Amino acid sequence: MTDEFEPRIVAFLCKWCSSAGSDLAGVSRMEYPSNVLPITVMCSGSVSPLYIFSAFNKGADGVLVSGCHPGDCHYLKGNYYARRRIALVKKLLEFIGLESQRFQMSWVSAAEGKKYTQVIKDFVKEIKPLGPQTKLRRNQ
Amino acid sequence: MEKILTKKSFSKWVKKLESYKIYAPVKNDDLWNYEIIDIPESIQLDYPNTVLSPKTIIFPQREIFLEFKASNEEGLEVKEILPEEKPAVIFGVRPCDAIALTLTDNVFKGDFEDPYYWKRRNQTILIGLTCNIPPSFDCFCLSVDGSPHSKDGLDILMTDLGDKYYIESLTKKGNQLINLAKDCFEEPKVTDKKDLEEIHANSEKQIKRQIKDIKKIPKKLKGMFDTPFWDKESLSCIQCGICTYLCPTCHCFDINDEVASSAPLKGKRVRTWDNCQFPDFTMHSSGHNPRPDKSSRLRQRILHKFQYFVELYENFQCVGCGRCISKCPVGIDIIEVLDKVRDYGS
Amino acid sequence: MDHNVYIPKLAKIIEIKEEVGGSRPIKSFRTHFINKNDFSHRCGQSAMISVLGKGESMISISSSPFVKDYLQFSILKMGRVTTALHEMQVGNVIGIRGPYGNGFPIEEWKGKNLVFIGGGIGLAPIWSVLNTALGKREDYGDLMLIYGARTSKDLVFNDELKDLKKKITVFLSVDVEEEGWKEFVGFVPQNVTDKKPSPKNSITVTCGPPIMIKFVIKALKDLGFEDEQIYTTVENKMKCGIGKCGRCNIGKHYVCKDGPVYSWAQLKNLPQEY
Amino acid sequence: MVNVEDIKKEAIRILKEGKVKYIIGYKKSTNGSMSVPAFIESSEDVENLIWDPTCVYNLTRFLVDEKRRKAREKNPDERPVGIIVKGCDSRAIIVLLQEKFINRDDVYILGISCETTGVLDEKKLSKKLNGKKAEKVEYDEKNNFAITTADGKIKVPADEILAERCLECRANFPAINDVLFGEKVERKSDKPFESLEKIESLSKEKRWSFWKEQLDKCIRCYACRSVCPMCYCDECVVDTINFAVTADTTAEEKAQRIKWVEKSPATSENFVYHLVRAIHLAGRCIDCGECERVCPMDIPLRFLNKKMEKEAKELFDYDAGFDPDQPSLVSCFKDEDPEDFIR
Repeated sequence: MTDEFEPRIVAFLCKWCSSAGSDLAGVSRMEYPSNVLPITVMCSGSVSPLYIFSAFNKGADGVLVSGCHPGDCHYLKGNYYARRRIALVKKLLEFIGLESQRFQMSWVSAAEGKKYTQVIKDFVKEIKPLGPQTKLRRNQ
Repeated sequence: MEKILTKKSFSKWVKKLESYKIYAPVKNDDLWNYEIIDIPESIQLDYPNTVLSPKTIIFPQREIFLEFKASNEEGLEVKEILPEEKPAVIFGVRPCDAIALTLTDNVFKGDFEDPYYWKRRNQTILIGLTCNIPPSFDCFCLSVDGSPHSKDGLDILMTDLGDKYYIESLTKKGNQLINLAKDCFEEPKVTDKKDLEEIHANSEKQIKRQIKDIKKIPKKLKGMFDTPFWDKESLSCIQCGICTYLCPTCHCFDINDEVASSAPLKGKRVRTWDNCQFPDFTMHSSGHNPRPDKSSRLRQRILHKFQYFVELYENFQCVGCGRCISKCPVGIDIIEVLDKVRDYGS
Repeated sequence: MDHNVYIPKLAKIIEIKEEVGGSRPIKSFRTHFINKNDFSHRCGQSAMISVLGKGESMISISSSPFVKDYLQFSILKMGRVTTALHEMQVGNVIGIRGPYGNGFPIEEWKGKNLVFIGGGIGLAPIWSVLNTALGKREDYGDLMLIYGARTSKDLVFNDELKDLKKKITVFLSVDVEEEGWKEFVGFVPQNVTDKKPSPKNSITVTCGPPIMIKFVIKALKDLGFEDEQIYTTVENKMKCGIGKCGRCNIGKHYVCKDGPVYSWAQLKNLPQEY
Repeated sequence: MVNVEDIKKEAIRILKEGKVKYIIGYKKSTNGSMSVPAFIESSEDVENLIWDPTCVYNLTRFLVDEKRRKAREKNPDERPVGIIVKGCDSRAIIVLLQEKFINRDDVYILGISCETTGVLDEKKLSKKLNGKKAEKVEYDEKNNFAITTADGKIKVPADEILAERCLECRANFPAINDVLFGEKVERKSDKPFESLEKIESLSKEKRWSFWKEQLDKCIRCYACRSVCPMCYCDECVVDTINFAVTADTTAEEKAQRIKWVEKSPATSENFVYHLVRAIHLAGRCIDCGECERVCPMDIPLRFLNKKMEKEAKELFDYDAGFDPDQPSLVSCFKDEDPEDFIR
């Protein structure tokens, strides 16, 4: 048996949509990789860029921010703010040479258990070939 | 011991020192700093001031003190981590930076000897280079008991005589280095000695900046603690750490635990540089801060160097390298500040 | 070099006592070194307590040097390290290095009356010197303790104070009136003025919050105490505890090494940076 | 050309009339040709004021100090502070106004137009002079600088030693001012983000090794943060203890504070620090270039901020420091903001 690299993905999931979506995937017994460390947040708009940098700093191989679809935000506008902020973080991380696949954003509603599993499957598939994320990881 | 080393033989000598870690000033882009040298031929000794002094080798910005981890037996295990045992030679040490180490020695010796500092200090040999011309416009070593050809704290002083170096070995450690490559060296001629003296005398004339009547400063400062002088002088200070981090004599530090895992507990206790210009340096956990503003923090820097240190060790804690002046983002000029101190109230 | 000054010696917590509850809780910890060593302190000295993973904090040793079975620290919950200590249980392991600081010059006080004045957690360093004096009772004259806190619940060593009252004069106070309180109501400096300790052949030792110390000194001066008769302790932020890291200095004095005990005669000539 | 005597005249007037409490301007340093910040309290001191290509500092940073000092004073002098600003610096004032960090009547703005040149880069100057010491640098006719050394005076085309930011200038005179010196001549660069291209065009791995090499040099002196007028947070992610500690702050609050960044100057920690700074300055940085100028380790920090400035412009058509009434970049959005990167 070979030890295949299993990436660790930190997922910031909004409580109202994406987290519920991941729950739905769970209770519906949909199969998806177990690489995700989910962190439920109140809103994708509440994800500070610091959380993202810190996740990479503490060894995440990938970071996902997932929120409600535009127009569906429980707080009306949070996901629009997130969209702007995440776009900037993404550009910045690419600029310093981090693989762009390692940081992603998705819209997943509470009903989209299936989409959630697909997002995770794709994420894992895309970053597996990249190997562990060592660039921003703290050297212990 | 006094010798002559032709510039051609220099790298031959360095090659013989293969059992040592060799440091020398290296240029990256426009920046000179001490780095470990792998290729002896690459050493260049016509450098201006390095940004950081050799302090960074003896007193690195990060030093691991110990490792800790949870253990079954006693609940906790603590392991001392001392610096690696590896003799080192630093080439191209400016005489002022060598004096600086003799000053920090005062702090790290005494009742509580610092094992990390001394481990590095004792296994490092310092080879100085006379500043035939000052490496910076802001040099003022002559004002603070230094000189461009000072031997204090050095094991060997090299002086560039054009196509050769005049080598003055000052300690046993220095002699050993020379004895490792005896055939690289020649005996100095009378003319070499004459050239050396001439260059040394001339090097002093090249130092343009000075602090007049510096001996009066410590006493004067004593009476200035509560004056508004510091408010005015600190107006342009932005509270960064450049002056202290670049200073070859500044040695303040912080100790922190870096936790790799909280359960089971595992981590390191590390020392990092810290400095008196940062607001959180003296802040109590209650929020009270004995040095609450930039005026009191600038005052601490000046008083520490030119009053407290003198009271404790009879030396200024300043070697006149000029780094804090050249690199200050807002042009705070310690020479000017001390000139004003001297003339304050008169 | 026999021992690395920065490496703490491991010690087990053998007893924890809750002295004060509420929002500014104080606990006393008795600790026992895991390995035998030559740690021995003078009264008024402190030690660097490590909670590995959180950091270190300088804490004064409240047990007297005569006690050999354990070291006691009474600790106010204040920041990262002290909060972690408050969460610890008997049997947990901490690190201790030291002892540090000058301690009280109690040898020089032989034959004198000693007046101890404390506020809040300030009783901890006093406790060590007070018990040292009690341990050599015959060496000293009259002993008196004037101690106060915000409320009766904030008084530390409550049980021990009851015993102490049988041996020496103890005056307690609380800042504001409360039901059932029969002793002095008001701030500690006011109690000092009220109880009028005599300056004759006396030494006073004052520990507490800086503002209290300031007014106690004023009260003592009014009662006729000379600067040389007034001793106090100073606190500053510390990291190394051995006069190197550079943050606790008052002028050329490093409080960790040269302090924390100063006579007012010394302290009044130093810059006010504490 | 700007005549420094005009500035002095105005400075004397506003000080004599008591219009301002003091003026933040430039004076000559004691150790060379460069200027240093000057805090002018009386009309006698006005004599020291200078204006030349060495006036590189963005003095608006001192408005942060002024605000803090005022907050500590019991009866603060409510008069405005006079401040000399260039075009770029004036954009900093606009951001500070936009964020309501200062009020318009806190400052009396003495605006200076850089006209067709700008200010110099000290490192370029030193290279140009082969390490020789400049005694004086002045504006000269025809976009030249006149440099005096011990050997005499030489003329150098300004572009050869202009600060990088001036070559990419987007505001060569202060749009906001109470009095303006010099001509409102446009010298806007049509390629304000050109310098970025040399990094953007590198491969991902080359970009990484570039930034790793650069940020590994960082000694965490925080000069970049200290010099920045936008870095006015009371509490910064890299500081070790809570700053907003009051009598009510509980021990738990202090103990539970997350240590996001270790003090050790390791690659990982340096990156978090600089990334946080870059993202926090997105839509706020006005490219005064001070962070890069002051860095003792020559880290090209300006590129990080410049990249964010460029993305704000290209993705959201957002420009910092031109309109005090616009919302900040990350507290607003448009329905049509790009989302092609979202799954």
